[in-house]
Formats: sequence, C-alpha cells, structure tokens
Amino acid sequence: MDFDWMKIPYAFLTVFIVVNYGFLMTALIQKIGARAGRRYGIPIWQNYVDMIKNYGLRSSITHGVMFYLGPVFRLSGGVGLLLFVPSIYGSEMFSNLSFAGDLILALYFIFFGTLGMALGAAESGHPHAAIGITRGLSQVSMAELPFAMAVFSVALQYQTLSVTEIVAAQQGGIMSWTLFTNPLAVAAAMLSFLGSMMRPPFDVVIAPQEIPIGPPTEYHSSYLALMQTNRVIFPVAKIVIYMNLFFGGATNWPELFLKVFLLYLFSAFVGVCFPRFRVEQSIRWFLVWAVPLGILSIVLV
Amino acid sequence: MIKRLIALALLAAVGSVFATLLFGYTPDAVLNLTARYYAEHTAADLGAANIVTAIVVTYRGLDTLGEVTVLFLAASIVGLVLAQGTQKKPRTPVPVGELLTTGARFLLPMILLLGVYVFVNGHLTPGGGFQGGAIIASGILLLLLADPLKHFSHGLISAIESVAGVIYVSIGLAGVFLAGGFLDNRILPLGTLGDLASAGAIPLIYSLIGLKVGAEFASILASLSETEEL
Amino acid sequence: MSALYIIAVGLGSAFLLGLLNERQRGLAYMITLAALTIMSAISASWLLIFAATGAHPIDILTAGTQPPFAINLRMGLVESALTLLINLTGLLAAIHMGDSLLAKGRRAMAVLVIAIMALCGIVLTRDIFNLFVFFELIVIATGGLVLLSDADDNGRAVSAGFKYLIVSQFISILLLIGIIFAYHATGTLNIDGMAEIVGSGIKPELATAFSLAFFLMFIAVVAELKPFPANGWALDIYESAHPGFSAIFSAATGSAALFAVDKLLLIGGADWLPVATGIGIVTFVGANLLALPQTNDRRLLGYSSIAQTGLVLTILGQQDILGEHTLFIAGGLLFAHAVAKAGLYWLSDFVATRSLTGWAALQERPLLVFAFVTFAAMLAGLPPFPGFYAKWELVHILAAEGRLALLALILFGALVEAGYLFRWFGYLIKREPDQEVSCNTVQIIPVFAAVLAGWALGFVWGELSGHSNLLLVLPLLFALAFLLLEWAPAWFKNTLAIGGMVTFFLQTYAEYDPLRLIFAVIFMIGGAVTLLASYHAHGRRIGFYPAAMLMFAGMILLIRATDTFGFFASWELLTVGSYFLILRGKHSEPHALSYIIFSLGGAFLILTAFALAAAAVPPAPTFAIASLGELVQPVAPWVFLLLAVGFMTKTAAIGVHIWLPGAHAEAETDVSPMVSGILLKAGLYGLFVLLMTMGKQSLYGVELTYVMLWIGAITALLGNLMAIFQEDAKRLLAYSSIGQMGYAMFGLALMNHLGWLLALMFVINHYIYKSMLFLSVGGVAKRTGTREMYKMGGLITLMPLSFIATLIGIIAVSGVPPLSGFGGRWIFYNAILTADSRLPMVLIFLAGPIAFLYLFRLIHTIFLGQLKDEHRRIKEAPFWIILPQMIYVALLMVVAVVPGMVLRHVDAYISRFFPEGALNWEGMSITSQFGYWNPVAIMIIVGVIFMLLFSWLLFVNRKAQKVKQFNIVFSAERPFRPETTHFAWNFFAPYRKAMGFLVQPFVTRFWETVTDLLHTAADITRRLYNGNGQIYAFHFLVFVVAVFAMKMGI
Amino acid sequence: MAHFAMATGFLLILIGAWGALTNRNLLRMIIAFTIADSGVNLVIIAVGYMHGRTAPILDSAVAAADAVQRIIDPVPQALVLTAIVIGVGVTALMLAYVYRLYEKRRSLDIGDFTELKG
Repeated sequence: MDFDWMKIPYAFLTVFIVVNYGFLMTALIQKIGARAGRRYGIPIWQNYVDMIKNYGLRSSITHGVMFYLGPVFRLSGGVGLLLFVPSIYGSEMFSNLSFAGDLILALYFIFFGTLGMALGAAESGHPHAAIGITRGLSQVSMAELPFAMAVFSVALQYQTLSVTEIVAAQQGGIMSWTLFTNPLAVAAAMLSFLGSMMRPPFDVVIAPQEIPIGPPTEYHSSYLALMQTNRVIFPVAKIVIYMNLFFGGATNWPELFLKVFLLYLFSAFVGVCFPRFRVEQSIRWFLVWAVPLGILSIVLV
Repeated sequence: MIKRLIALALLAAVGSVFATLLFGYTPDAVLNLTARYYAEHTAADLGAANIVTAIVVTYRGLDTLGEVTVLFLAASIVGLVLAQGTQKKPRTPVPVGELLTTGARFLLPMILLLGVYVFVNGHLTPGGGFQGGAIIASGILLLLLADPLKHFSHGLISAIESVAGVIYVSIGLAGVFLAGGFLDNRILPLGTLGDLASAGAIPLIYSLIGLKVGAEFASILASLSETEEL
Repeated sequence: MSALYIIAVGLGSAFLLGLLNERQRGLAYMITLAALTIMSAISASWLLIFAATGAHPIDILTAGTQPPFAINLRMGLVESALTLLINLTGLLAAIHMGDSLLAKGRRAMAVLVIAIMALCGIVLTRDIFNLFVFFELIVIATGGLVLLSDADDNGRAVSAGFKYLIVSQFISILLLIGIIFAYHATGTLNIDGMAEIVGSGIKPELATAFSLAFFLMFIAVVAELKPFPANGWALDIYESAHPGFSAIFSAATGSAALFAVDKLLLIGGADWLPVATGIGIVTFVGANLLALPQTNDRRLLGYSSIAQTGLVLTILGQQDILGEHTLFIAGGLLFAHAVAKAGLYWLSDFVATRSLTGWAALQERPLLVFAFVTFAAMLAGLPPFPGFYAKWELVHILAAEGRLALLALILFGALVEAGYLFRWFGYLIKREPDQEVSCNTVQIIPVFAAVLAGWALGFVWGELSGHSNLLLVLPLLFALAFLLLEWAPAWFKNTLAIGGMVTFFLQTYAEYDPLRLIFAVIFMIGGAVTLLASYHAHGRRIGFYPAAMLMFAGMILLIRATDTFGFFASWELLTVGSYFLILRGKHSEPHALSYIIFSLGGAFLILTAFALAAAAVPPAPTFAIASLGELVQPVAPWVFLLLAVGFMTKTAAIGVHIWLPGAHAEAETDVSPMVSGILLKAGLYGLFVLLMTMGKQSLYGVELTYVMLWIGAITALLGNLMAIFQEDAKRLLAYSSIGQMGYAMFGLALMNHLGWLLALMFVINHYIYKSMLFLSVGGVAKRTGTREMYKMGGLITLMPLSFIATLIGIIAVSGVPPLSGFGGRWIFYNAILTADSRLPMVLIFLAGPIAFLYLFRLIHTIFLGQLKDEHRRIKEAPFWIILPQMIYVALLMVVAVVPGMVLRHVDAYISRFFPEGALNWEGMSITSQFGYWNPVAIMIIVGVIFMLLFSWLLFVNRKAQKVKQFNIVFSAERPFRPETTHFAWNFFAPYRKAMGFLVQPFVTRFWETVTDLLHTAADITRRLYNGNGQIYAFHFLVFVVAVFAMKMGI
Repeated sequence: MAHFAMATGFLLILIGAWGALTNRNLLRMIIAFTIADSGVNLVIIAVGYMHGRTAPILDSAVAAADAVQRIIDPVPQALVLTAIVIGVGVTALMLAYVYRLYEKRRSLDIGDFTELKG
C-alpha cells in the first residue's frame, strides 16, 4: 500500500489553521451579533481564554462510558468532516484526506458527531439533554433535506460526486459558480444552512433560556473543551463544503477565510433579524419553503 | 299476507313450468323403447304374466329393494323414536262397541287371507307384495281399533321383517351365482306363463316383500298405538 | 368382489341387525363395524385395481338383463374412490360414535349402515329413478340419524331434521316430475341412455318438455348440495347433529351428491355447465362469506362444507375446459375437503363448548393441534395437500381459457375461507383454555385416520400432479421429520436443525449463481446463526421446530426452484411455516392472522400471474421461471403487475404493510430476527427474479418499474416516519424494516446496475443489523418484561453487550461512516445519479435523516437515560441470545471493511443484465463513474482520530469517578424518581405535531373498512336464515325460480 | 284423459305446496305434503297412460305375442309403486318427528322451532 505519509502532518496543519481561524471568526461574529443587539460583546480573544481554561480543568466525575465518548464522537466528527473534504482547490497539501471518499462520505459524516453527541448527552440521564436531542434531531432531519437535494442537484449538474471535480467545474470566473449556474439548488441549500448552524431562528435546540444549554447540559471541563473545539471546527468544515459546492471553492487560504466568514455572517445576519421558531414551526418552515426549492432544483437541473 | 303473496308468486312460477309440461304433453302412440322391450320379452325371459310385477321385482328389483329398505328404515326409526317416549300408562279402555269387536274378529282372517292372496299372485294379477302387505297391515289396524290395549310382540314383527329382508337379499345374491345377476328371478324354473308356480323367484320375492311390508306397517302402527297420548 | 356386494352387505347386515335381540348391542355393533369394513375393503380392492391397471369401468348388471332395461351399476376409478371415501367415513364415524350407537341400539346402527349403503348406491347406480330411490333412502336415513342424534337432548336437532324433511319433500316432488317427463321424452331411465339420446338429438316436439324435465331433475339434485342461499336447513343439521354424523353428512353425502350432479350433467350436456358453474361459484363465495361471522364451530364447518361443495360444483361446471383434468382437480379438492371436514367434525366432539374460542382446550394436546393444522391446511389448499395441486391446475386452466372473472371469484372465496380457518386456528392456539379436552382413545382413532389419509392423499396427488412431489423433497422432509422428534429436548432439535441447514448448504453451495448464493447464505447459514439464539429455550418447545424448519425449507426450495410450480409451492411453504412461527408470540393472534391473509392474498396473485404466463406460452408441463422473460404484450405487464404486488405483500410495501409491525413485534425473541432479518428477503428475492426475467414493463403507457420506484420511496419514507412514533421497541424495529424494504425496492426499481447492487447491499446489511437489533431488543425485553421503551432506561451498565450490539446496529442502519450502512448509501447516491426519474428520490432523501430519529430513540430510551428501580438487579441477556449478536457485530465489521469480498462477485453477475455502470474494485478503493470510496481508509482515519481524542480524554480524566444516577441538577431541583426524569414517552412530540398528518392510519382504516364491509354484508345476509323451516322452503323455491329464470332467460 | 289426470295431478301438487307453504301447523304441513305426493303419483301414472290400450298383464285378454300393440306403458306403473311406498315412509318419519317435537315443546307451530339460525 503506497500511502503518502506526508498527508498526515498536512492534515494536522489544516486542522490547526481552521481551529485558530474558527476561534477568531466565531468570536467576531458573536461580537457583531452583540453590537446589533446594542450590547458590547465579548473580546475577540475570549474563545482562547475559555479554551485554555477548559482544557486546563480536570474533572473527577463521569456519567458513564457513552458520556465519556460523546465529546470524542463529536470532535472526531468535526475533524473528520474537515479532513474528508479538500480545503484548498488545486493544493496537494490541503487536499487533506479526501482520497478516502467523495461528497457522500462528507454528507454522511456530518451525522457522526451528532449521533455521538446525542448518545453521550443521553447517558448523562439529564432530561433536558434528551429533550434537546429530540428537538435537534427533529429539526436537523428536516433541515438537512433541502441540502441533500441541493447536493444531489449539483452532483447531477456536474455528473460527479467528487468534491474536487465539482470545484474544478466552477473555476473560470464568478459566473461559473453554482450560485449562478444552479441558483435554485443554492437557495435551497442556503435555507438549509440556516437550520444547521444552530443560530436563531433555529436554535431552540440549544436554547439558552428554557433549558440550560440543551444537550451539553452536563458537560464541563475537558469534555466541554472538546466540544467547544468542535463548535469552531464544525461550522467551518461545513461551510467549506458549501463553499466548494456552490461558491467556487477556494484556491488559497485568504479566499477561504473570506468566503467562510461571509457565509457564516449570513446565518448570523438572519439570526439577529428573526425571532426563534419552535421545533414544529421550523420543520414546517423547511417543508414549505426550502423543500420545494430543492425539488425544483432537482427537477430542473 | 306478504308471505302468502310470495308463495302465490312462487307457485305461479312453478305452475307455469307445470303448465308448459302439461300443454306440451302428447301421449305416446306406440310404446317407447323400454316399454316395448318389456312387452316383448317379459313373458319369454321372466315368465311373469304381470309385466308391472316383472319390472318391479326383477328389472327394477334394485328400486324395490330400496323401497323395502325405506319402509324398514321408517319402521325402525319410528319404533326407536316412539320407544324412547314414555310408555303408555294403563288406562281404562274406551269401550269400542260390539259391532267393531265382532266385525274385527270376523273380518281379520279374511283380510289376512286376501293379503296373502294378493302377494302370492302378484306375478299374475294386479297387486303384489306392497299391496298385499298393506292389506295385512290394515287387518292389524282393525285389530288395534277393536282392542287398543292389544299388545303385539315387537320381537316377532321384527323377526319376520328381518328374516324376510335377509332372505330377500340372499335370493338376490343367489341370482349372481345361479343366474344372470343380482335379483335375477331365473334361479328357479320359470314354469308356464300364468301358473301360480311360474316366473321363477318372483312369487317368492313378492311374498317376502308382502311379509316384510306387512310387518313393517304393523310395526309402525303398533308403535304409534303404544305411544302415550300427549 | 363385485361392487354389488357393497349394497348387498349393507342391506343384508342392516336386516340382520333387526334379527338381533335388543340387548345384544355389542354384537350388533360388531356386525355394523364388520359390514362397513367389508364395504370399505371392496371399494379399496377396486380402487387398487383401477389405479394399478387403468382398466375401464365395469358395468354390473342386475336381473340378468342388459341396460337400459334393467338397472345397472358401474364401478370405475371415480366410483371406487368415492365409495371408499364414503365407506371409510362411515366406518370411522361408527367408531367415533361408538358410545352413542351402543346406547341407541341396533336399529340406529342399521340406519347408519343403510345410509352408507345408499350413498354408495348413489355413486354406483346408472339409473335415474334408482338414483331417486337412493336419495330418498338418504333423506330418511339422515332424518333418522338426526332424530336419534339429538346431541344435547334439547330438541334442536329434531327441529333441524324437520326443516330438512320439509325441503326434501319439495325436492323429491320436483325430482319425480322431472324424471317422469324425462322418461317420457327419451323412453329410458338409464342415465347413459338418456345422455345418448340427448346427444343424438331429441325429437323437436319433445325438446321443450325434456329441457324443463331436465331442469327439474337438475335443480333437485343440485339442491342436495345445499347451494347458497337455499341451505338454511342443512346448516341447522350441521350445527345440531352429532358430529360423528355431521362428518358423514359433510364428507360422504356431499361427495355422493356431487357425483350425482356430474351424472346429470352427462345428460344435460354443455348447455348446463354454465348453470352448474354459476350455482357453484355463488355458493362458494356466499357460504364462505357467511362463515366469516359465525361463532359456532359446527355451523362454521357447515358453511365451509357448503362452500367446498360449491367449489367442486364450479369445477364440474368447468368440465368443458378442464377436460381430462377435471378428475384430478375435483378429486383433489373433494377429497381434501371430505377428509378434513370429517376430521374436524370428529375433533369437535372433544371440545365441550360450541364456541370457536372453546377450541383452545386442544392446546394441551399437541397431537390434536397437529390434526387441526393438517385439516385446516387441507381445506385452505396449502402444500403438500391435494387441494394445492388441484388449485394449481385449476387456476392454470382457467387462466389459459381466459375465464378470469371466475378465477378471481374462486381465489377471493378461498381467501375468505383461509381467513376464518386461520382465525379459528389463532383462537385455538392463543386463547385461554377454559375447559378440559374430553376424549377417549377410541374416539381419537378416526381423527388420526383422517390425518393419515390427508397426508397419504397429499402424496398421491403429488405423484399424480406431473410436478415434483413435494413430499419427496429433501428440505421439506427434513422439516417434517421434526414433527416426529417433538418428544426430544429443544437443544437436541436445535443442534439438528443447525447441522441440517449447514450441511445442506455445504452440499449445494456450488450450484448457485452469485446472486442466489447470497440469498442461500442468508437463508441457510444466516438461519443457522439465528438459531443459535434458540438454545436459550428450555424444555421441548413443541411446535417451534417444525414451523421454523418449514419456513427455512420453503426459503431453500425457493432459491432452488427453476419452474413456477416449485417456486409457488415453496412460497406457500415458507408462508405457512412463518405463520406458525409468528403465531407463537404471546399476543400475536390478530397479527399472525393478518399476516397469513395478506400473504395468501399475495400468493394468489402470484399464482394467477404464473397461470397467465403459462397460458401465454405454448403448453408445457412445467413453466420455467426463466421463460417469464419470453412473455410479450399484452399479457406481460399484467403478469408483472400481479407478481410484483404479490411479492410486495411479503416485503410489506406501503398499502399492504399493516400485517408486519404486529407480526414481527409480537413474535418470540428468536423468531423476530428470523421473520424480519431472513424471511423478508424471500420477497426481495421474488422481486429480483421478477425484474431479472421480465425487466421493464409498461401498462397503459405507465412504466411499472417507475410505479414501483414510487412505492419503494413512499414505503421508505412512511415506514421510517411511523417507526419514530412507536413506543414499543420491537414495533419500532418492525416499522424500520418496512422502511428498509422500501429502500431495497427502490433500488431494484431503479433498473440500473448500481440500483440492484444497492438492493443486494440492503439484503445483506438488513439481514445482519436487523437480526442483531431484534435479538438485542428481544433480550432486553426478556429481562425487563416489557417492550415499552419508556418503561426501560439506563440499562447500559447492566446489559453492556446488548448495548454494544444496538450501538453498532444503529450506526450501521443510519448509514453513518465508517460502518457498512454507509456503503449502501454511497451506492445509493451513485445509483440515482444515473436514474431517469428524480421526484421519488426526494422522498428517499427525506427518509434518510428520519432514520436517525427512531434509531436514537431506540438506544436512548432503552440503554441511556435513567435506570428504573425495578430493573436494578437485571442481568445481561442470556448467553445464547448474546452470542449471535456478537457474531453479527463481527460480520458487520467485516462487511464494512471489505464489502468487495461479497459484492464484487455480485457486481460482476449483475453486469450480465446491466453492463453499464459496474463498479471498479481495483485496490482498496471502490470507484464508480461518479465517485469513489475507500472503506479501509475511512475506517483507519476515523479510528485514528477517534482513538487519539479518546486516549487524551481518558488520560486527563483518569481520576474521574462515575457519579450516582441522580447526581444531576435541573430546574433547581435534584430529581429522585427515574420515572419522572427519564424523558422517553412521546419522544418526538414536535415531529408528530409537524408531520403527524403523514402517518394517520389511512391504510389500516382502509383494510378495516374492507373487513367490516365483508362482515356487515355477511351479517345482513345471515338474517335470511331466520330458523323457520317454512321460510327455508321458500328459499328453495326462490332458488329454483331464480335459476330457472336465469337459465331460460339466457 | 291423460291430460285431465295430469292437470289434476299438477293442481294437487300446487295445492299441497300452497298448504305446506302457508300453514304453520306441522300436522297440516304433513297433510299438505301427502296431497302433493298424491298429485305427483297421479302425474306419473298419467304419463304412462295410452289411449285405447289395456293394463300390462298378459292373460287370456292379452296374448304375449301382440302385447306390444295392446298394453300401456308399464314403467310408470312400476315407478309409481315405488314412489308411493317412499312417500309413506317419509310421511311416517315426519309424523315421528312431529311427535318428538311436540313432546319437547308442546307446540305444533313451525315458527316455534327457530332457535337454530344465521
């Protein structure tokens, strides 16, 4: 088996870059959101502080094996997702571990962390964790649907499931982005995007008021640290997929940073403008608005 | 009322079938195939003067055996059913009158004799086992009317009935071995047409039938008579 | 011995009985038995002669004169068989009624002997008037026996008998008028003579009279068959008479009367065949429908008898097309009916109460249960009994001649009949017995004689069928052998079963092509692995092994079948076997019933399809399955449609799925994986075969595979959706199976290379993970004593192995990498990229994430969350239930890492059908024309990341202690009761609010409405039978007039 | 002649049937049936009748040789004998039934024996 062992350090590099970028970006977005709400917001380095503190803490309690594994699953999911998709188009160095599988692998790997998280939180025996999970799963199952259809539409459009080839097909100017060649799919995917970013109006799952903090209620110290790390990796990884599929990918890191930031900002923007939905409302919202777009995109492509 | 109307409608429909049969019916001018055969062959083959008897006892002997069996069955069942009912309690006999008693005493032998005559001569003259048996049974009926408390030996009646039946079947089987088939009357000499001792086994069979029928009717009558009035 | 001796012996002994003393009852009884034995022996000797030599029938003359001038009898193959049936029924009935006969005395015995003799007479005689005499003998003997056999001594039988006599009087009036005018028109009383004259043309002036006369004779004799609806009197007799006698009335009288009708049809000729058909089919369907709401066992059997007689009459009416097969078909159905019905009536004597549920008393006697099963299977026409072969022939010929409406009616009636029979069997097995079985050794003899006769007939009909005799097929024999081993302990039988299946696989695996090999492995090796779980059972486990092995035998034969006959026979075998298996569950009675009804309905569709197919291709004794591909328009799409729907009832496609959840959920712990993980694959195999041979078909411009695509997608969506709302863990898994089968069907219907590969992937995966999950959940349910998930919780520490199995299972089902489910999803996406139709895929997309919901619910509410107080001392599931789960875990891992091991061979095989789109299996990576996938790499990458993080966390938290259950805080309180803390009930409430409208039980309501309508119709019709004998006479006359109007009107 | 007898016979059958269908009393029904039976027997005999011929008995009046031209059809006569006897048997059986029914219920109304139905 001829395996290019250099891929491993490269992969670590990608993770490193993304983690740092994610720290800064999420803090920035949070600050923007706070300002929009006429609050001062957190300092930009707050994430680093929290992270160092949490990694430094030692816990002496656990609720059981799955409780233990929850954060592990979660972060594995985030990192895996990041690594199964090439970050920078045309760069051998940052194509990561995408040789293992194509778009479908990424699509399904999104659920890996969700599943593990759900299992771990449930093991804590905290009812709010379970309630949060049911709400989250209910909402995600519907929110992911338009995205899946958009992905399928794109795959049909380009007749491939390989992320690299899809990005390649979008090179040559902004007008060859999927955003313009297949606007319906992108619209559907972007609506779905709102649902999966855990921001208002679709954040009842981790609702900070009614239920302490949703599934992660019982997590603290190093458990929480792992999950917080994932909170920054996962959105970036996901946005990278969006970027690759719909927005022409990125040929270098600054382009990636920019695109990721703008996409993230989009969800934050919507989040500060709209009030929160209840779960059944959001399910219906996706069913009524996003799913038809997805169907249209499949039929018309 | 509705029931009657429906009944009327149904019977009208059945009646229309009957009417079609009736109006479409023309009597045969000549004997048909079967009847012709009987007319031509009975005398020669079976030696019986009464063709109807020949048909009843021999040609269609299986029917007759069945017929006898029907009576046997009826008698058995009636006997069984009525025997299961409560037995007649002794009661004061209704006076039956001198005329009836005397008449019965006087007529009974003659009736029995007539009955025997009728079935013995069944192959020669109109009549036969069934008619003779019925006549004998009517004698029994007379006896019962004259003396309602009269007790008949069911064992005897039953023995007559059964022995006659068994012999009947045996004669029938003898036909298989000695003649052309089951119930063939030619196991005995045919004799001369018109003689009493002619027509092979027909007189014998008809006598057995007469005895059997008489016994069966008698048995039914006796059973009915012995039953408690409800 | 001449056949005449039957009559002579009967009569002679009857008269002889009269000679005996009333007290010599023992002797009288011996004479009765001896006479009936001799009569049976005579018939049997003739049957042997005719069967062995194929000699022509022999005419027996009476009076030494040639017919038509004297009465003649005829003994041939049919006559000898029928008289044997009659005499044996009589003999066995006499044995059965021994006590009663001895109590009533010699005259009752004489009546019985005469009745049997007269029935033989009806069969033997060739004279129409003689026929009348024998009929009257029957009437009187029947009347007498009913009168004497007033079982409860409350006069009910007496009033029934009187009603019978009233109608008989009307019948004999019509018969006599008919005979005399027929005689006048033809000049003969001989049946053959009349037929000859009618055949050579009757004189025109006599023609009208003759046809009227014939009508009267015909209708009178047909009335002896108790046609619907002119049969109230007969039902009352069936209900009230001594069962020993009812057996004669049903088995012997019915058969003799049918033969009489056949003789009349000989005279009437082709004109009257439609009339017989019409009366027969109306009777068959009507009586079966009316049997549905019956609660009295004997009355129900009466309705069933009438129905079966109606069916045989229908067949007699179809002589014009059945030709030389009439005998085989009518005989098969008639003998099956007679033997079974007699047996059931005799059995009914052992049951004290007259309700159907009272038969639960038989539960304690496995042998009697076996007898009941034999009889019910014979009546329902299941293999390997004669009715099955007969049904096969009948349907084929009807289809070949295009009499499809009749075919549909027959199958509908048969389905209704199977419905009430199996419902009854459900009562027998499942209801609480409220009384003891009362039977003595002697009374059991006739029942088991009937059982033996049933199996023997099955063998004979198998030999005569021209197809392979099912009773000579090894797997089936192996299954049946377990009947003889019922005394052995369960572990012994289990070992034998596993050994047998593995050995058979090793002996035959070289014979299968890759596709069949996969199914063979799942059926045989998979079955053996699942059977490992059965070691946990103690005792003898009576009834389990014959049923299970019957099912496995059916499945094995299914993949080995090359012609349609073998295929259909094995289909029925596996259906029946699985039905018995499912019925073993504690509360599975209604579900097993709906399972068998849907399955038989599906089987009938398959049968019809095979028949239509065979009709479209030049006649051959067998129709190879491969020849399905040769069919052309217009028949091909219909065959396709019927077969597809038939197979889909087994895979529980939406619309015909309602049987599955209950059946799978209520089954025993080790049965659920068999019927879910393994049995469902039989339906998929059917669909595979169908699509492989027939490919795409379109009907009225609609592509049928496209419809199937939609059905598959809807099934996948709704199955998954319904699964998330279940509170019962096994029901949840069952609904999940519906969804999974939807996926597989969808894959098949894609009609491309990858679609099929997808379906196969599902076949393999679903077998593994669903077996595993069912075992795991079953083990938990066994320990906790409930299947309601909200009553469980927190079992992870107590049942860790079950938890692991469930965890692996749900990861695999959900399709999350790196486990094997992902392979399926990957192939799925590749497959749909090449498909033309895109809309149904939307549904499939939706179905995917929904699977997460129910899977999470499964693992959360059982293993995570709060442990209940009453479960604190629970132990891990029994070893034998855990063992197969661990094997499955290992298997899943293997399939996940090296899917190519199995799939590449199949991939190559599928290339024969779809050369386009094959996968590339070079190296570690699997490549399609669109994408790629490297299972090993995924496993390693995920594993490495996972282990890195895990070991870090372990390291930093090495001092962490597991805290107490309630060491959590919420809403400023510390919880103290697990019940209020375990969030489990109505788990996905928001989802129900949003999507609940999709899972309204429309389909269930639809089928409920159908059955309700049937029952209501039957209940309304029942009111016709108001019990008044005079009204029954009206019925008879209305029947006569109606038939007359129809016949003459046409 | 034959038509007249036959018409009478049919009429008797219909009368008997009417009686059996409309009378609720068991004994009356039985009597109605015997009337109908007589009608049947009359019809049978009527069918065998041929105008201008004599009874099928060979004696001094009818010689065996010309019997074919002289006698009427003997078959219906043989049949009717059987029919009559069977009728008697059935009637006897029905009477036994009525006895037993009356014994059980003290009623002769057919409408009182309807406990078996449906």
